[in-house]
Amino acid sequence: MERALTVDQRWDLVDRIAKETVEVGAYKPTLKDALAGITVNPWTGIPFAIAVLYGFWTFFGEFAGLFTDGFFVRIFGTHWIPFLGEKLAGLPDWAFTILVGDKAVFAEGFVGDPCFAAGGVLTTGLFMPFGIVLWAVLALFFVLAILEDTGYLPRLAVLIDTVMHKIGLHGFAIVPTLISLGCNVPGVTAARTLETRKQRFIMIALLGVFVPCGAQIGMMEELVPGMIGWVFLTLAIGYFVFGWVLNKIWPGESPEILMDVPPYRAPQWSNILRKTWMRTRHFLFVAVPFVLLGCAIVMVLYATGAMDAIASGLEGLLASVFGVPASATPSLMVGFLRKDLAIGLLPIGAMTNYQVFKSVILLSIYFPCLATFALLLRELNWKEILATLGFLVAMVFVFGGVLNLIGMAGGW
Amino acid sequence: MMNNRSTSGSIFAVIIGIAAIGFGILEFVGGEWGPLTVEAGTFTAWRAVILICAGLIYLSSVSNFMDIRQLAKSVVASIMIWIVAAMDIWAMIAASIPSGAEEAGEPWFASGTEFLAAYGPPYMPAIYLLIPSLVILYFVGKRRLAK
Amino acid sequence: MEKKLSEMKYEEEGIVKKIEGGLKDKIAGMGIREGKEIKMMTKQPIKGPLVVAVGRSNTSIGLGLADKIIVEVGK
Amino acid sequence: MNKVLLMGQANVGKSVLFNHLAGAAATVSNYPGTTVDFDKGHMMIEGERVEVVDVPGAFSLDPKDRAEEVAVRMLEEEKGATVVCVIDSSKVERGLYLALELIEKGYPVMIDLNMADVAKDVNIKVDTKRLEDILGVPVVTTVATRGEGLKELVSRMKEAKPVETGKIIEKVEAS
Repeated sequence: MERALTVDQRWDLVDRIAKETVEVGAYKPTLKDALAGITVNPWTGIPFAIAVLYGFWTFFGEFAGLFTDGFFVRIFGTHWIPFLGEKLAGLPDWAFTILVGDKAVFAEGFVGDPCFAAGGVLTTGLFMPFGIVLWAVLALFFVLAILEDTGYLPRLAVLIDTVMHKIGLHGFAIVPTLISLGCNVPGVTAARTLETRKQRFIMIALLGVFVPCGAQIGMMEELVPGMIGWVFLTLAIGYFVFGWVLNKIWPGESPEILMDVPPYRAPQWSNILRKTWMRTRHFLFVAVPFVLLGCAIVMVLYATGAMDAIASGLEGLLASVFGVPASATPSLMVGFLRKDLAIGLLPIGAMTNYQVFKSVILLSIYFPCLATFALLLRELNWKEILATLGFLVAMVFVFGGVLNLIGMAGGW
Repeated sequence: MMNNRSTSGSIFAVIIGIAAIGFGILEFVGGEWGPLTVEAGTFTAWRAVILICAGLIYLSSVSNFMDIRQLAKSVVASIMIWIVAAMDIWAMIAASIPSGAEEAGEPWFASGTEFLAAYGPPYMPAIYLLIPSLVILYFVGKRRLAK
Repeated sequence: MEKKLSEMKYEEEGIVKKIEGGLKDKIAGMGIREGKEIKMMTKQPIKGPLVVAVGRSNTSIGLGLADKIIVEVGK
Repeated sequence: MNKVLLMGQANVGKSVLFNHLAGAAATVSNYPGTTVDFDKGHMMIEGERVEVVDVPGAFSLDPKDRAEEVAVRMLEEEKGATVVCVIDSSKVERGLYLALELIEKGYPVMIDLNMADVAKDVNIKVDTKRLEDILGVPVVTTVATRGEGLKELVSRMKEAKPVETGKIIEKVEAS
C-alpha cells in the first residue's frame, strides 16, 4: 500500500509537479529583503541587536516601575495592609501572623516598607505577585512577543551562534534563554527545539541555574536596582564559563546550527496581545499558589520559633562558606519554592551591600523554583537530573565561595 | 534621474551621521547643556554605543544612497535611533502619570500641569535626532513611487 | 569551478553539486538540494554560521555543515 | 472524519490558521518551533464536532529535533486522522516535499496553500486546479491572517483521501 520514495526520487517528483503548477515571475528584492540581509550582517546586525536588546530592557524596567512604584506600593502599603491590620486585629495571634504578618509593622513609629516587612499571606503574599511580578512578566512577554512575530529572533540566533557554539549549543539557544527571562517554565519547554540530548541537557542546566526569571528580575529591580547590572554580568559569566565546561565533560554531540530564517513580517497586534495574555495567565497559575504557600510556611516557622532554630543551625555554614548572616536563612529556605519571594524576604537592612549582592546571586543559582523543577523531572532522564542537581550544588559552593573570597580580599 | 535624490540623500546621511556620532559622544560625557540633558543611568554607555554606531552606519550609506541596500542601512540606523528615542519618550510618559504621593487622601494621578511639565525640556539627545531621522521615510516613499 | 559552500564569498552564487549522505536527508525539507541555485547572503566572523538563500527561503547553516556541501560556481 | 491534524513546516502560518478554525488561543510565533507542546481544539463541520490538532512544525518526517519528533510521533498515533498540510505559497516546493511524505504514508491529505498574499507580493503563481489534478487531493488557497479562504478549506476537508504515489507519478508522466 505505502510506497516510500528515496529523498532524491521525492525531490524529483516535487520538481516535476512544481514545473507543471508553479510559475515564478520576475522579482526584484524589496526594502524588506534588504533589511533582512542587513540585520544579519555582523557589522550592521550586531549594533542593531544591541539597540533592540536595549529597547527590550528599558521598556521592561520603565513599565514595571510605572505600575509597581507608581501605584501598587501605595495601594498595598498605605491602604490594603493597614486596612487588614485593623480589620483582622481581633484574630488569634497565630492566624494574624500567617494572614497579615508581623505585628511590629502596625506599631507606632515603624520605619520601613510594610509591603515587605509584613510577610503575611494576604499582605506580602499578594503584593509580590500582583504588585511587582505581574507587571514585570507582562512587560517581558509583551516585548518577546513583538520580537517573535516580526521574525527578528532567528536573526538574533544567527548573530549569537558563533559564541553559543563554543558552549556546545547553537544560536537558537537564545530563544529558550530569552523566554526564560520571562519564566523558566516555558523556557525549558522551548529547549526541545535543540537537536541532541546533550544540547538539551546543557541548555536546561544553564537555564535552571543561571537565568533569572521575570519575577526575580522584577524583585531585583524593586529592591536592589543599582546591582542588577553586576548580577547579570556575574550570571552571564557563569552561563558561558560553565556552559563551556559542561560541553567539554558531558558526552554526546553538539551539532551546528541548521535553521530556517523566515522573512520579516508586520506583527498582528491581536496575536501579540493574545500571546502575552496567555503566557502571563499561565505564569500566574504556576506562580501565585507557590508564593502564597511560601509565605504561609515562613510565617508558621516564625510563629512556632522553628525559624530561629534552623537559622542558628545554619549560621556556621552560611557565615564560613558564603559570608552571609543567619538572618538570611528564611529567604534561602523559601528560595526552593519561589525565588521572587526569597528575594523579597532578604533582610536587606541587616546586610552590607556586598552581602546582599552575594545573596541575590546565590538565590539566582541555587535551585530552580518548584514548577521548573517539576518540569525538569519530565524533560530529563534520571542521570541528567542527578547531574543537574550536582551541578547546582557545585555552582552554589563555587560561586558562594569565590564571591566570599573576593569580598574578603576586597575588604567588603 | 536617480542621481538627484541620491545626492540629497547623501547629504542627509552625512549630516545626520555626524550628528548621531556627536550626540553619542555627549552621552558618554554626560551633563546638561541648556535644553539638552544626559541623565546617567544603568544604560547610558549602551545608549552612547548605539547612537555612535547608528551614526557610522549612516555614514557608510552615503555613496549611492538610493541603492536598495544602502538605503536599507540608513533605515536600520534610523530604527536604532527610534528605539532609543522611543524609550526616552516612554520614560517621560511613565514618569508623567502617577502623582508620586504616598499618603492616603492625596491624588493618585499627576495633575494636568504636572503631567504637561513632564514633557517639557530638557530632552535627551536621541529625541533631538528623532525628527531629522524621520526624513528617511521621505526617501523610502520616494523609492516606492519610483517603481 | 567546484568549491565547498563554506568557501563561497559574500553574495556569490552557484549551483549545489553534491551534499554528503547524512546531511542530505536532514536538509531536504528545508529546500536545499542538489541542482538548486544557491546564494551566499552573509558569513559571520570567527567561524560563525552562514546564511544562504535557496529559492525564496533563507537558511542558516553552521560552517562545519557547509563543508559537506559542494557547489559549482560560474565563471 | 473525527480528527484533523494541521501539519506544516515552520513559519507557514499554521497556528494562526488553527486559531481561526478552533477559535482557541494557540500561541503563534514567527520563528521555528513555537508549538512544542501541541494545541487542541474543536470545530464544527456540517454540524459535526471535529477535533483539530495543531501539530508542531516539522520540515520533514525525518525528525531533526525533539519538536519534530513530537510531530512525527503524533502523526503515527493518529493513523485514521485527516491531515491538512499547510504550505507557504511562496515556498511551494519544499512544502510539497512534506506533502508527498504524508501522502506516501497513506494519510487522507488535503493541501492548504497559505500565505497567498505573500506569494502574490513576490510574484509567484500556483495553478491550484492543476496541482489538485496531479495530486488527486483537494487543494485550497488561504490567507489565514485575514481569514480568507477558510470556508472553502473547511468545506472540502471531507474530500481528503489517501492517494497512491504511483498514481501521482503516472499523472506527471502523462503530461
